Order: sequence, then structure tokens, then C-alpha cells
Amino acid sequence: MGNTTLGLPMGFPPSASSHGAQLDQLTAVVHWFMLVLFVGWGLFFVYCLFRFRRKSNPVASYTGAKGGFSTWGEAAVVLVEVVLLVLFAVPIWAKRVGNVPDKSQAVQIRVVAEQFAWNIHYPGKDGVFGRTDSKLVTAGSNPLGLDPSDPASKDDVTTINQLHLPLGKPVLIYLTSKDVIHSFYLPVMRVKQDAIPGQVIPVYFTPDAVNPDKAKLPDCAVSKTCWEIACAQLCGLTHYRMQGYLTVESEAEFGKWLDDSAPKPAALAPAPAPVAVTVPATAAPATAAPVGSK
Amino acid sequence: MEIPYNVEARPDTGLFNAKLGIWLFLASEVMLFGALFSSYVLLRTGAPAGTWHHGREFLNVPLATLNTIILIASSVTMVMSWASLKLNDFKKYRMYMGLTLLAGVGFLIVKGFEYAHKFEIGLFPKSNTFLAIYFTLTGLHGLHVIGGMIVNGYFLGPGSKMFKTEPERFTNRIEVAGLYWHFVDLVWIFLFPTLYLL
Amino acid sequence: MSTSDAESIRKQTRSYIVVFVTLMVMTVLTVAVSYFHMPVGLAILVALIIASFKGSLVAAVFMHLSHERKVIYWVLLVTVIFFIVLMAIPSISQWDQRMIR
Amino acid sequence: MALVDERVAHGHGHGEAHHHELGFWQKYVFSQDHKVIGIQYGFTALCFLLFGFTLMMMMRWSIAYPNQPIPLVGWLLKASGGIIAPELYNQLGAMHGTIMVFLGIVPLAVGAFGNYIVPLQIGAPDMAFPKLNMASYWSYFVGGVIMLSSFFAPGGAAQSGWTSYPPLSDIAPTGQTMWLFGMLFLIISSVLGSMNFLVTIIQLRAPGLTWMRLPFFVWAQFVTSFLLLLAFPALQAAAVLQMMDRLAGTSFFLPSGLVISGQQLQVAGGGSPLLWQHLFWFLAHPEVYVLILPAFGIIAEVIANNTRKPLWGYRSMVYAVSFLGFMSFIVWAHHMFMTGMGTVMSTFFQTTTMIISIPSVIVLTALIISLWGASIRYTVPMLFALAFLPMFAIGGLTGLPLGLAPSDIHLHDTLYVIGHFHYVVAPGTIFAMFAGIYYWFPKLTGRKMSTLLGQIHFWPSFLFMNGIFFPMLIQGLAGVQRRLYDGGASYSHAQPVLHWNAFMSGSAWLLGLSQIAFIINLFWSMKKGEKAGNNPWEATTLEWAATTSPPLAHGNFVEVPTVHRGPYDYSLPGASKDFVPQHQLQEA
Ligand code: HEA
Ligand code: HEA
Ligand code: CUA
Ligand SMILES: [Cu+2]
Repeated sequence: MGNTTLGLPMGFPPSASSHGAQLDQLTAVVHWFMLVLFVGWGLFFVYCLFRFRRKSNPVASYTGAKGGFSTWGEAAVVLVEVVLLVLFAVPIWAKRVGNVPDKSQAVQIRVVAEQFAWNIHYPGKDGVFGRTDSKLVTAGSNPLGLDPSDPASKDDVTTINQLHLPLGKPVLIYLTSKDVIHSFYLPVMRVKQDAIPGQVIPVYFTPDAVNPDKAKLPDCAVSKTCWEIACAQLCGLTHYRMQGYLTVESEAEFGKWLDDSAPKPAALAPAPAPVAVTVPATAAPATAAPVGSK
Repeated sequence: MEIPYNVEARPDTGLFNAKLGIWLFLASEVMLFGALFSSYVLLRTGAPAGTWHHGREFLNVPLATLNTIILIASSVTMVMSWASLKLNDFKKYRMYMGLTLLAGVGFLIVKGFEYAHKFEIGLFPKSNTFLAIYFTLTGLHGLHVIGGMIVNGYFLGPGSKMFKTEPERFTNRIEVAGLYWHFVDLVWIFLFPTLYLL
Repeated sequence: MSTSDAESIRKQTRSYIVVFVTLMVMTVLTVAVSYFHMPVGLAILVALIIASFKGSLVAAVFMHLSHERKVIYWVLLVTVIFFIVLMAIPSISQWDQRMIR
Repeated sequence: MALVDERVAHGHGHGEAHHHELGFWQKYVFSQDHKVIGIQYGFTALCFLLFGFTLMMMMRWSIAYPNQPIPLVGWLLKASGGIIAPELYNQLGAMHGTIMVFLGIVPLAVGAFGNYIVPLQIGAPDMAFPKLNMASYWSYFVGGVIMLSSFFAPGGAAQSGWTSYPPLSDIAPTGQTMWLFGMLFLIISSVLGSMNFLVTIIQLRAPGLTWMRLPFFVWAQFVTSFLLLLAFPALQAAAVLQMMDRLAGTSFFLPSGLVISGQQLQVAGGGSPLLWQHLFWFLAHPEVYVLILPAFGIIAEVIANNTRKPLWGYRSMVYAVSFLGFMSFIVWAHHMFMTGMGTVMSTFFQTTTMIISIPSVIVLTALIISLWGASIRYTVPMLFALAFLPMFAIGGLTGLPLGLAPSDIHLHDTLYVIGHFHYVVAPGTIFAMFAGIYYWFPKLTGRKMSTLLGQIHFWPSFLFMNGIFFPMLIQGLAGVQRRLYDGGASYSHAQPVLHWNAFMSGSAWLLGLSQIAFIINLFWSMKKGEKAGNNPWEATTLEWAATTSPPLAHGNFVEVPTVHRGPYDYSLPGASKDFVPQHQLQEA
């Protein structure tokens, strides 16, 4: 995996995307800067506490400190912040949200969040997403509201909470939500984007590592070592486990997986069945109350 | 110990307390209506092409024009009532303040008709985003009108006793009440074109 | 204004009437303008200009802003700045929003 | 309110003597005396703090031991067999946040300290508008009652976070409507209150008390009031709109085509969920500075007094906080980096966010440099004040990675954010509040609080605060999201840092225990505390210099003091004592 956590504390997840290392680097640099400030100011602070206690300095000085300590200190802080901003933050962000990969190169995927599951929608062989319409949505069988009459929808692959990606290819995700605001969070990909109903927001990145064995389904679901899709925005009762699974595999394996899952309708989502269905199952009762109360 | 500068102005600021107070309050009112106007702009500019409903489809411009005229007139009578106090002419004050109050009533009656008619033909806040904005803004403005009328009513009736004992303080109070009333008028001056004409 | 004598008050009352008439004219004008259909952008512009003009008249004359104390000018200046921010930024950020329209 | 009355009764022991007789109700309940109102605010706010704290301690149980019946208070939740269910957790979270911010800290910092201290410090007989002052308190009180009663509403209290993001909050149960009504009352209270403060500070300063002679605390309250006055209306508007959405069926915040658990939502649509976020944060960012500025003020007073020297760089501090107040209106969207912001907005808000961190650096630096050449008295208020500095530093510094959009990608909506702001509000603002209470207690009661109990309160509190919040930063860096009722147990990426939860919760409960020392101290010292003179701390500012302790029941000052010097003339060369009160002409 191409990541160096630069002394960030243990538990900091590995990065498995081409841009991750860069973000981590910024995070690390900022934290080192914070540490220096804290220690610098802190030492001065502690020294004063000791040196100027009543016993050792019975009479205070009316004029107090002289010299440009503060001016220089503050100037330094300003300088560093300008550098962080101009050399790191702004350009990196521009890179993240700028240059969208062009559709022909990228793997296109629709991700539709709902309380409390991630609907994943691949265009299938024809590379065209079937028409969808919120009016066609039915809780169990057609969560995406796919229009069966549309030829393009015939070969579409839809899963619940199962996101498969090919290694090393740019991924272009069209992110939206059916009900409330969720937040599409792939810790290992250093990707986070709110899923906002009524808006389709493009998310893109390039995986540069495949799941290590311990992060492979179905075992990882038991050992809790999976690569996951997390929901980072409070979205209701089951927000705390609105969880999906991320599998990065070689292009060959990925293609095979697509073919295998092609004919299947969304309802019986691919293995591991238990994990896949538990979440939507709890969803229905969970939201019943709010809707009723409206 | 009395609180200073209740009546006479503080030398360095040149203001008596209530006057500064009301201006600060109006400042916060500006932000309140600012937020609502901002919402209006955002929702309208954000609406997909062709989906936005325009005021003229539903709203009655002549009635609103009438209301504009009423409200502006009331602003004039309000400031006149203050001027008459300055000239120490309590009768005139009574008359002008009465007229101001009357204008307020008139405004609300007209608005009442407008609302009632909308409801009859089945136009409610929930019908579409424009009507939602329309009812919210005009409703909130209406509440401000009512608030102002209560204050004015008080100064026309029981409150006016003060003129006998502390004329200057009472005049100040009318000036302050006036500032509020003019602000309500001012808000309407912007509501009228943005809601009815555009 | 407690210092002003009767005469200046009478002067003012005259100015109030003048303003009143102007406001009426303006009102009629806005409505009239709105009837010959011009391009939306222009219509909005005109309407807002007239409204602002009327508004500033009310503020300047009825609310005596034309000769008010410094403190109040400061308060209003700050308010106006934040008002503009509040009006502008939400809509701008909507335009800056990364979404597929 | 019974307790308030008693406290006032003691608080004003010999106050009454000078008092043209008012009935009991006017004197203690519907009082228009800023001091009584200040005490009412203070006591109510402390109760809410304690309540918010209690909610949090329940949350901490669920975080550390999800799905296990909670001890002690379990019987409260018979329905769930003593287990904190997710929906309860969400209510606790939303209400903890709301209560702490709007019903706890703000009323304490502004309502209580502002009301009681500001008029005294500027040599005024009272606030400019005593009736309004009373109105603000009671409006706050009603708002609080509504908030509390919402726990008994069908479906429970608000549960969409203190940020109440729609659409979730639009479709939430009745509790949310009550939250909105409660908010409206609190907003009215704050707007009236802040207007009152501004007029008081601008109009009622004693002769000779020029702007640059104001105690820093007054400056802090002045800026704070501006923030409240101009920022709150935005939330007022937002609350009205959400109320319309919930009650009149409009869809200001609801886009078209919403499908909620398989059913179409029958609304007109065409709304924008992000509109709420803009309006909310337009208030809520200035609001967070409302939480910290009065704290700065108190800390500055305590430090100046206990270092026995003037604040270093008083002017620069004044300019800094004024600039801070101004900037705080144009950084709000740094809470919204992940909503899909393009380059223009993110660049703007990252820049303003970095800019706004500078004034805080200036203030903190000035406060620390003030220690140089000092003669430090380690009194209890000073302990809390000194602890505030590094704690706020951690909180503030952790704001920086959040303020840079790229590093915020990984940290947004994780416990890192929770850690960040708790470091500023809990060991930050709350410690400042404690410092203020210990410092001004003699002014209120004529007695000092016990130093021993104070020490017993301070050291554990200091320890356990860090025990709770530092691990949060670690968990946040690991990417553990916030608002998880099981503390992350169901997420793989949380596993490596999950073991911290029990430790943090333990610290939280021990923190609770250490507050007992404070509560005892507070009530015990009222009756039995060591008697203190008018100026026990040998301070220079007017609240000590010109009135008795406790102050005259009405009017504050025997004769209006005239101010002759800056606020902190400690250790003035050639002076006979090591402090020269502001109203003293020249050395006697
Ligand atoms: C009192 C409250 C308070 C204060 C003062 C601050 C101060 C700051 N905050 Fe914080 N913030 C909150 C309360 C506060 N915040 C809250 C409540 C939230 C979460 C809301 C929610 O989502 O629920 C939040 C969230 C929040 C976010 C959004 C994070 C996210 O959701 O992704 C951001 C991002 O920019 C941010 C930035 C900052 C910055 C840059 C400062 C700066 O002002 C900090 C400047 C200060 C310093 C830089 C310290 C300098 C000091 C020294 C250098 C001296 C060192 C001294 C010694 C060692 C003795 N804050
Ligand atoms: C001012 C604001 C404030 C304060 C002071 C606190 C104080 C504390 N908060 Fe909280 N908190 C928030 C504002 C605040 N919080 C907000 C806004 C959120 C986000 C909510 C959301 O997600 O929407 C949050 C969320 C939040 C969470 C995360 C919930 C989640 O994301 O799932 C946690 C978890 O541990 C937490 C813990 C604590 C702790 C341990 C304290 C401790 O520091 C408590 C310290 C308190 C005291 C020490 C009490 C002192 C008072 C007394 C002793 C009273 C004496 C009484 C009398 C004399 C009558 N808070
Ligand atoms: Cu979906 Cu949280
Ligand atoms: Cu902020």
C-alpha cells in the first residue's frame, strides 16, 4: 500500500488510493506544526509559571516583557499558515475536485444512499445506466427505481452494500441519496462526500491497492477487519451501522464478478447474504415512525 | 439611583438610550429579513429552469398596490404625529396617531382578503415553493405590523398620559415607535416588487 | 433632534409631504413598468433600483438617517456588510456546488 | 425557582437595608435588578449544565457498553429494559449539544456574568433597560422549559443532532417542533439581551471610563453581544422555515422526489437541504465565538489580578477580539466542506478560516506573555485560568487541520471534530466559568469559597477532562465517526481504537464525581465561607472598588465613581500599594 502515516498515531487507517498519501502528508505536516507551536509556547508558559511564582518574584514588573517575541512568533505562525494554504490545501483540493476523469477511461458507478443502506448501480456491459425514477421505487425488490422497460437497464448490475472496484483504474461515482443526507465515507480511500437528496455529486479516485487477505469477505465481516463504506452523517436510528463493504480486486477478477452478478436482480444481493441484507432489513421499521409523524 | 440618559442624550454619543436600542434592534431585524430574502433568492435561482412559479400567476397586484399606498401613508402620519408632539400640539398628535393605527387596520384587512381568496381557490403555502415564500414573508411582515399597532395603540391610549408628566420622554418614545413603524414600511417596500411584480 | 426649534420642525413636515408624493409616484411607476414586459434581468434590476430608492428615502427622511449620530452609522455599516454577505454567499456557493445538473 | 430566591436572600443579606421596599415577587422572581437577574441566569444555567452533563454521562455508558442495561438510572428506561436504544442515544446527543450551548454556557457566560459584572465594572446603576432584562431572562426560562418538556413528547425529544439538518429533521417526530419553538424563545432572549448590553456599554460608562480604559471582560462582552445580535436572526429565519416545513407542509428544505423507506414523500418539493446548513452555520459559527469570548474576558481579569501586573498588549488584545468578532461572520462554510463545495468557495472559506485563527493566537500569546515578570498568586481562580490556556491551545490548534479542506476530508464528522471543540468549550470555556465563579463569588456573597475544596475540584477535573477528550482526537484520526450510539463497535476501522471508549467513559464519570466538591463548596461557602471584605483580591476594577460586597441591593454605587486610569494598574511604580483602583485619582 502506498502510504506513510508519518508518525500519525496508531489506528490511523492505511491509504489505498492514489491521492491518499498526499492528504495524509498534509494532515501530518499540520500536526507537526501544531506540536511545535504547542511545545514552543508551552515551554515559555511553564517556565513563567515556575520562574515568576510569588516566592521567587515577590514584586511584579509593571512594564512586563520587552522585545519582539510575540511579533516574531505570530509572524511565524502567519507564514506557516500561508504556506499550508497556498502550497498544500488549495492546490490539493483543486486537484481533488478538478479534473474529472473522462467517462471512457473511468469505471462509472451510481451510488444511491438510503436509510440505512448503500445501493450500488453498475451500468453493465452496454456501459449505459438504465433509466431510474423515484416513482418506480419499491422498498424490497426495486430500491433504485430502475425502469425495466428501458433496454439499457437489462444488463445493469445492482447490489446493496457491495462496492467492487478494479485496481488502478479511475473510478467515477455519481453519488446521491433517496431520503436524508448521508455521507459516503471510504476510510481507506480517503474519500468522504455528503450524499444529498436532489443532487448528484461526482466523486472520483483511483484505488492503488487490493484488499489484504484479512480484509476479504466473508471472514472479515466476522473478524471486523473489512474495508468498509461508512456513513459519516447522522441519518437516523441505524446511522451507527449504515455500513457497506469495499472490495478492490484485479481487473480480471472485477470483470468476472460483474459477469457473475449480472443476471441476478437486486433483491437477492450477492454473497455474503447475511451481511448484505441485515442492514436494509432493519431500515424499514426504523424509519416507519418518522414518516408516520410527518 | 435613576438610569442616566433615559431622556436627555449622552453628550459623547448624542443619543438617548432607547434610540440606540431601537436601532440595534432594527439591525437584527435587517438580518432576519435578510436571511429570508436570501432563502428566496437561493431557492429561486436554484430552481430547475421552468419549474419556478411567478407571483403574477397568483397574486393580486392592484390590492397590493393599494396596501403599499396605505402603508406609506401611515408612515407619513406616524412621523407627523411625532412632529406635532415636537410642536407641543397634543390634539394633532392624537389625530395623526389615530390615522396611523387606522391605516394599520386597513392594511391587515386588505391582506386578510388576499389570504382568504388564496385559500378559497386552494392555494396554500404547501402548493409550491413560491407560495411558501410568499406566505412566510408576508405573514412575518404582518406579525410585525400587528406588533407595531399594539405599541401605537398603547401610546394613543393609556401610554399617552405620560405627555402630561414627562413630555420630552413621551416624544422620545413616539420617535422610537416611529422608527420601528417606518422599518416595517421599508420592508414592505421591498416585499412588494420582489413578491408581486417579478 | 430635541434641540430643534418649532420652525425647523415645520420645515421638516413640508419635506415629509414632498417625500410622500415622490413615494406614491414611484409606486405607481414600479407597477406601470412591470406591465410592459421587458427581459427578466432588466425587470429585476429596475424594480430593485426603484425599491432601493424608495427605501433610502424612507430611511433618510422619515427615520432621520440623513442627519444621525456616528454610533448609528457604524452599527448600520457593520449590519449592511453582514447583510450583503448573507445575501450573496449562499447563492454563490450554490453556483459553485459540484453537481451534475 | 425556590432555590434562586434563597440564594438571592443570602446573596443580598444586608442589601435589603438600602432598599425602598418591593414585594417578594418583584424583588426576587420578577426582579429588574441586574444583579438578581444575573444570579437567576447563573443558577438556571448551572442546573442546565449539570443536566446536560448527566445526559452525556448516559451517552458515555452506551458508547462504552452498548446494549447493556445502564446501572443506577436503568429503571428510568423500563421500556427498553434499561438499555439505551439508538433513538434514545440520538435524543441524548442532540439535547446534550443544544442544552450545553444554548441553555448552559451562553446564559452563564453572557446572561449571568455579563448581567452581574458588566454594569458594576462600568460604574452603571443597572442595565439600560431593566424591564427588557427581565424579559430576556424569562424568555430564556420558557425556552428551557419547552426544551426539557420535549423529552416527554411522542417520539421523544429532538434527535437530529444539535445541527438539526433537514431532511432528517423535517421528518423527525414532534420533539423537533418543540426544539424549534424552544429555539425561538432562546433567540428572542439573546437578541433582547445583547441589545441591552450594547446600549448599556455604549451609554452608561462612568465618567472618565473611555473605551481603552474598559476592563477586557467588558470588551469581550461587547463583541459577544454584537455576534448575538446579528448572527441569531439567521437561525430565527431558518427555524421559521423549518417550522413551516413541519407544520404547514411546505418544502423549503425538501427537494423533489424524496422516497422515505419505500414511500414517496407527498410534498411539492423544489427545496434545498443546503439552505438550512448555510443559515444554521451563519449563526452557529459566530455562536462558537460567543462561547469563547466571555471566557477570554474572565481569564484576562483573573490573570491580570493574580499576576499583579497589567495585561501585556491590552490594546492588541482589544483589536484582536474585535477583528475576531468581525471575521467570525465569514467563515461559516468551513463546516460544509464535504457538501460538494467547488474550488471558489472552499478557497475563500479556507482562507478566512486560517485568517480567523490569527487573532486567537494573538490573544493567547498576549495572555501568556503577561505572565513574564509577574508575581503569580496560585489562587483557585488562577489555577483554572492557567489551565485554560493550554487546553484552549489544544482545542484551537486542532481547528487548523479541520480548517484545511483536504485534511478535513478524513476528519470531518469524526470524533476528531468532537475532540476539537470540546477542548475549547469544556476544559476551555467551562474552566473559565469556574474561574469566574471562584473569582467573583465574594462579590456576590461577601464570602470566599473554600480553597481546599477548590483544589479538590480543580486537579481531578483537569486530569479527567484530558482523559475524555485526548483519546477522542486519536479515535478521530483513526476515522471513527461521531454520533455512533455504539461508539464505533460495528465498524472495522474503529476496532484498533475501540478500547479507549471504556477509559474515556470512566474519566467522564469520575469528572462527574469531582464536580461534587464544587457543588458542596458553592452552597457551603454561601453560609460558612470565610468573610471577605469589599476587595478581597485587591483588584483594581470598579466592581470591587466602589461598592460593598454584596453590592447595594439597588443602584450599585453610593456615589457615581469617576475613572482616572486604565483597568489594570497593578504594581504601579511609586504607588504605596501594589494596586491602584481605577477610580483613584493619584496616590494617597
Ligand atoms: C468555543 C468554541 C470554538 C472555538 C473557539 C473554535 C475555534 C476554531 N474552530 Fe471550531 N468548532 C466548534 C467550536 C469552536 N471552534 C464546534 C462546536 C464545532 C463543531 C460543530 C458541529 O459540527 O457539531 C467546530 C467545528 C469546526 C470545524 C468544522 C469541522 C468539521 O465539521 O469538519 C472547523 C473547520 O474549519 C473548525 C475550525 C476552527 C478554527 C480554525 C478555530 C480557531 O479559531 C482556533 C484558533 C486558535 C488557535 C490556533 C490556538 C492558538 C494558541 C496558541 C498557539 C497558544 C499555545 C499556548 C499554549 C501551549 C499555552 N471548527
Ligand atoms: C458548550 C458546549 C458543550 C460542553 C460544555 C460539553 C461538555 C461535554 N461533552 Fe459535549 N457536545 C457538545 C457541546 C458541549 N459538550 C455538542 C454541540 C455536541 C454535538 C452534539 C451533536 O452531535 O449534535 C457534543 C457531543 C458530545 C459527545 C459526542 C456524542 C456523539 O458524537 O455521539 C460527547 C461524547 O463523549 C460529549 C461529551 C462531553 C463531555 C464529557 C463534556 C464534559 O466536559 C462536561 C463538563 C461539564 C461539567 C463539568 C458540568 C459543570 C457544571 C456543574 C458542576 C454544575 C453545578 C451545578 C449546580 C451548582 C447547580 N459531547
Ligand atoms: Cu446514513 Cu448515517
Ligand atoms: Cu466554525
